[in-house]
Amino acid sequence: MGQILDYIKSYLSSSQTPGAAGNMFWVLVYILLVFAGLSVAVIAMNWLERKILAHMQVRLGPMRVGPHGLMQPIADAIKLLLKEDIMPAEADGLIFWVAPFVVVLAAFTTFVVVPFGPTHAITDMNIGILFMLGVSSLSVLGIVMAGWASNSHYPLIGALRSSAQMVSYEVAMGLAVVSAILMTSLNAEGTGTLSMIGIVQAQLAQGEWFIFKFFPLGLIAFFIFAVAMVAETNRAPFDLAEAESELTAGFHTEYSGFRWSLFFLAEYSAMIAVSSIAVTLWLGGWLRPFPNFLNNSTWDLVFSLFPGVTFLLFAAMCFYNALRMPKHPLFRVQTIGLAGFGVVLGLIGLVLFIPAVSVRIQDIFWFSAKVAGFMYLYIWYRGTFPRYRFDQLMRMGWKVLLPMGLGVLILTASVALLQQKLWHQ
Amino acid sequence: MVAKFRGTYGSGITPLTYAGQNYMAVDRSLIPEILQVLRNEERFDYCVDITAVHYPKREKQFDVVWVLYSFARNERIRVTTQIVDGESLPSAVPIWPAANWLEREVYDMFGIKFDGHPDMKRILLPEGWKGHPLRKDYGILQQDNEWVQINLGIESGQ
Amino acid sequence: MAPVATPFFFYLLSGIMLIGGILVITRKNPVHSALALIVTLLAQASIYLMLYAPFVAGVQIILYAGGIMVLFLFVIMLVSIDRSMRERQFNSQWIPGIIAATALGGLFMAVFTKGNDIFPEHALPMVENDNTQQIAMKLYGQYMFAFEIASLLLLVAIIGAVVMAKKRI
Amino acid sequence: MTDQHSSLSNLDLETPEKPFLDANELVINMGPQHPATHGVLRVILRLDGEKVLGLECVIGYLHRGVEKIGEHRTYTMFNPYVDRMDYVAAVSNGLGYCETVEKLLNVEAPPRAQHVRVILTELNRIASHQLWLGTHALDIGAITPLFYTFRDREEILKIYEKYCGARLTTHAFRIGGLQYETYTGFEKEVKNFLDFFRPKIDEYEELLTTNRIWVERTKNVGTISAQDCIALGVTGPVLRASGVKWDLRKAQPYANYKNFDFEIPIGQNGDTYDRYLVRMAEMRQSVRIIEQAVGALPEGPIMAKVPKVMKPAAGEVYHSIEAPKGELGYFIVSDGSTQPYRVRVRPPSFVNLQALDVMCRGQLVADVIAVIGTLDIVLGEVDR
Repeated sequence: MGQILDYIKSYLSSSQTPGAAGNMFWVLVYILLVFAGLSVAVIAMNWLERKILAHMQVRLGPMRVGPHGLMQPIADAIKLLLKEDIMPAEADGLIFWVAPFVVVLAAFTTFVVVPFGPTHAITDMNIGILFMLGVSSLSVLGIVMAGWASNSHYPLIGALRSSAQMVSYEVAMGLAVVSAILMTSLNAEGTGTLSMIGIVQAQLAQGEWFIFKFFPLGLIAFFIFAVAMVAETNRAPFDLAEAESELTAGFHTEYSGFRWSLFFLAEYSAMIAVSSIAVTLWLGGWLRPFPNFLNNSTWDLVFSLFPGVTFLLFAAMCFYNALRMPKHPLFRVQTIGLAGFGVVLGLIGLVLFIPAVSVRIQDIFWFSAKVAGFMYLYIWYRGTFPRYRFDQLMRMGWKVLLPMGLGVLILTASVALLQQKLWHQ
Repeated sequence: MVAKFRGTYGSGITPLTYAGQNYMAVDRSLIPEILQVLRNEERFDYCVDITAVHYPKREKQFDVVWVLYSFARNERIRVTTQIVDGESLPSAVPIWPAANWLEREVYDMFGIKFDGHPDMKRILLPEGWKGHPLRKDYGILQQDNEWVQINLGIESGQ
Repeated sequence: MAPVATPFFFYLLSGIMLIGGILVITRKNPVHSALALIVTLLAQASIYLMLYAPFVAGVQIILYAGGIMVLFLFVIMLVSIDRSMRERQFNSQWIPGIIAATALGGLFMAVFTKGNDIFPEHALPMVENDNTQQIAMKLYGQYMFAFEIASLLLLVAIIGAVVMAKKRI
Repeated sequence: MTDQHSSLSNLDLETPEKPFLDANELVINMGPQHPATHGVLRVILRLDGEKVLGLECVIGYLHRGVEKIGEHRTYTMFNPYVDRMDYVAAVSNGLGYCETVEKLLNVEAPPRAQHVRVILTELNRIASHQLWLGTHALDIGAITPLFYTFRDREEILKIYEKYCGARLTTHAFRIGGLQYETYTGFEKEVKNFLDFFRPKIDEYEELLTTNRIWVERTKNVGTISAQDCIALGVTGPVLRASGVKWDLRKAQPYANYKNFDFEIPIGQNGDTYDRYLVRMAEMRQSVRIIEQAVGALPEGPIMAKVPKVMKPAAGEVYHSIEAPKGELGYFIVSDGSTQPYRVRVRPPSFVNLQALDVMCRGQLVADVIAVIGTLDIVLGEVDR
């Protein structure tokens, strides 16, 4: 028992990620944690997207399963698991079977290097950002496989569209990423880094999020990435690959049940993954707001209260809505359920106030909060924008974003060079 | 206008009026020319409708009706002609492209053929259907049972 | 850090590569071949990782497995699969095949036996942590000219492709 | 009406452009079960890559033989059937039919009935345009307008429900006038609706009119010239968006539209964006008409003297009205009996759909969906 405690303690005091420290046990724990957290996040996103979109569209969204439809994603998951798994007779069996797993694997593997905190990552790779871009681009393969193996027109067109789209936008995305990486080399040694943790630490060292660096260059690069990442994940207004009015559902038209849910899972994890890249590169990753200006102990305390307060606010919302529930015997279970959920959230909030916990949880909280902001943007886009046409999408990628990315890259390099010159004088 | 036509074409044209609406009955032989003249000289540039009426008791069984409108004159005119069963009419598609589907529908519903139509086939009913439903001798409950049995695999559509 | 069961992973990945390579040439369906090639390329990327060359591995994944293979698949999907399925797989050119195989085998044997003279005794002292920086220094310092020449060549290829594909610009 | 519209259009429907690189033509089938064809329309597309070389519509999946039914029902009994053709603008259909039979009987509905008819028909025009806007935007990928328009359309349907008990296929009018007197508070509710609805049009426009993607998706898409429109018999907002200021409510006023002051909105380019603007402007004009009609609702009888058993004298009548989708005409032949000898409906959707081929030539597949949406067809009316 004491040994285990020591073991945990040794981990908690470690200044390295478990992967970098070569600690296989903690790597395993982290993989499980990330996997579970991601699944919960996808489930939560499912509910939130429906709810937020519904409220944007003057309707209520799911209301029946559980209070305010809170159990809806679970009901959906059960439905999908129990559904008949249909494979078209003319489909290419093996590829049809493998495709969703490829997509999910690609989407999940990227999280190996996502830094939720200075030590809260499965591992820290020397080529972190390259790894993320590379592996996430592998999901195209799964999509192409799915579209082709279905042996049907609409999935094939959807797959072709989505792969053409991903390949095109990857170029602009890469240029934007490179211009952010260039900024990491603005230190005394003049060497940058591709490591995800190193990038955030560079931002901490330079005392500035890269989005504000060389204003407006950082902002433009961020904008390019923000557009390209929506296109990369095939979401509105770039959701041509699954445009339901044109191609019914695109590459996953022929999928059903469990395998369809894998595509769903992969889509949302990919969204979270690219948002994590954006947060890491431009928005300071796990850093809390103003780590350099408001850095005395009072401010540390104030910011360490944020996670707990957020959860308490959620809890308060639950209680408020439980009070507003119809006072009817049929609603008693739901009201109690909602209040119970509020109690759980409140307890979590209280636990987060314990200093030892709050210090460790802070990084993860800020990172998740920033990613959540991106998730909200995704939903907002979907509620607002019509869909681009394919040629317009390509024109945008090649004729607008690519030259813009090149320009920003060259300008960033020049400005960085100038600064370095001044530095050495 | 009709008076002018009468002067040119003689007794082939009968002007008629009902409920304040003018229309003219035209002899079958004059139809191609009259339609052309109406379009080009009298500026009836909009072909509103083409349809037919079946009178099984008459010798000339069908009335074919063209409803025309002129944007320039803000005026409507109807041209009708009588034809016997099996006789065909010249297509109005070269004059008004709008006649395309309208003539196909007349063919579909009455079995009147239009010569020179680019694509004379059924429009609302499926290809291969027997009978023309808007003829008076086609019962309201009647259908092509054979077609239904072959193509839908059911005994009857009713 | 200590390498984990290096021989085991080396043989595993090599095995995957070999099986993938054989599948590439034996599958009748070109899409299956392409997918087998991707498996081979990914296994190769993993071997690069084992050699402490993460940058090369990353580039391998992005460029070969990601970009090029997707474009490749594109072309294949638009080719009539049915026809290629019916075509004969091998052209019965046994004699040239055997000659080529023997020559290649001989080459491998020669390298394997005399390799110690050709290659340096031990691996170059490359540290994983600044692998990327080292590549960058070499590429943009020592071999700058060659790098620029190569990029010019690619530019020519791109322009050529555009000219060929588009009749009027 | 200027002369330029009357010149012969030079439509060339037979020679498609030569495919680029001599690539094989791709023939794909869209529908009849396709989410963007607004029902059971089947379109066979000939494509070069994603470019449309030509297309053919296959219709008739919803054919119910309305014209045949008409020959076997009395004039009164046939009235509800016409609602089932253009089911999103059932009131307009009813108005056209009732007015045609009234012409045949030589009666005229009393002024109060005429006023109520105008109010309900214009409300119906708004409802029809709302449904068009929602589904059209949905096809182009904007999902939110659909819910906005359905929320507001609900208010119109509530008025219908209160007036005649039905929401969609209302059967609101009778030959010779109206069956029901307006309910208490009718005028107030209509006025309330107008006050409620006016800002809502701005809300729709806010979402779409200046939306960059919306403009890019609709500008210069499915363009059709005024000459082509006339040659193909296309009417309604599509014709007006091509720049022809023609509306049957003004050109040949029926009901009592000549008593009301309104404008005919027109476009210039005849593209999808102009058609969108024209329909938005038409909703505003409808609001204007309703406002005037509700303000001056006369007292009096609501039913003209019509015999219980209608036996119009033998003869034939063609009468048409401006339905939300274009010219809706009825051609009724009477042989002096209680049943019409022949009922012919001139459906605007059917004739407008003919223009799909012309409008889609040279566009991309995604535009076909936008064009089907902008034509605003209802398959119930196309197939009858």
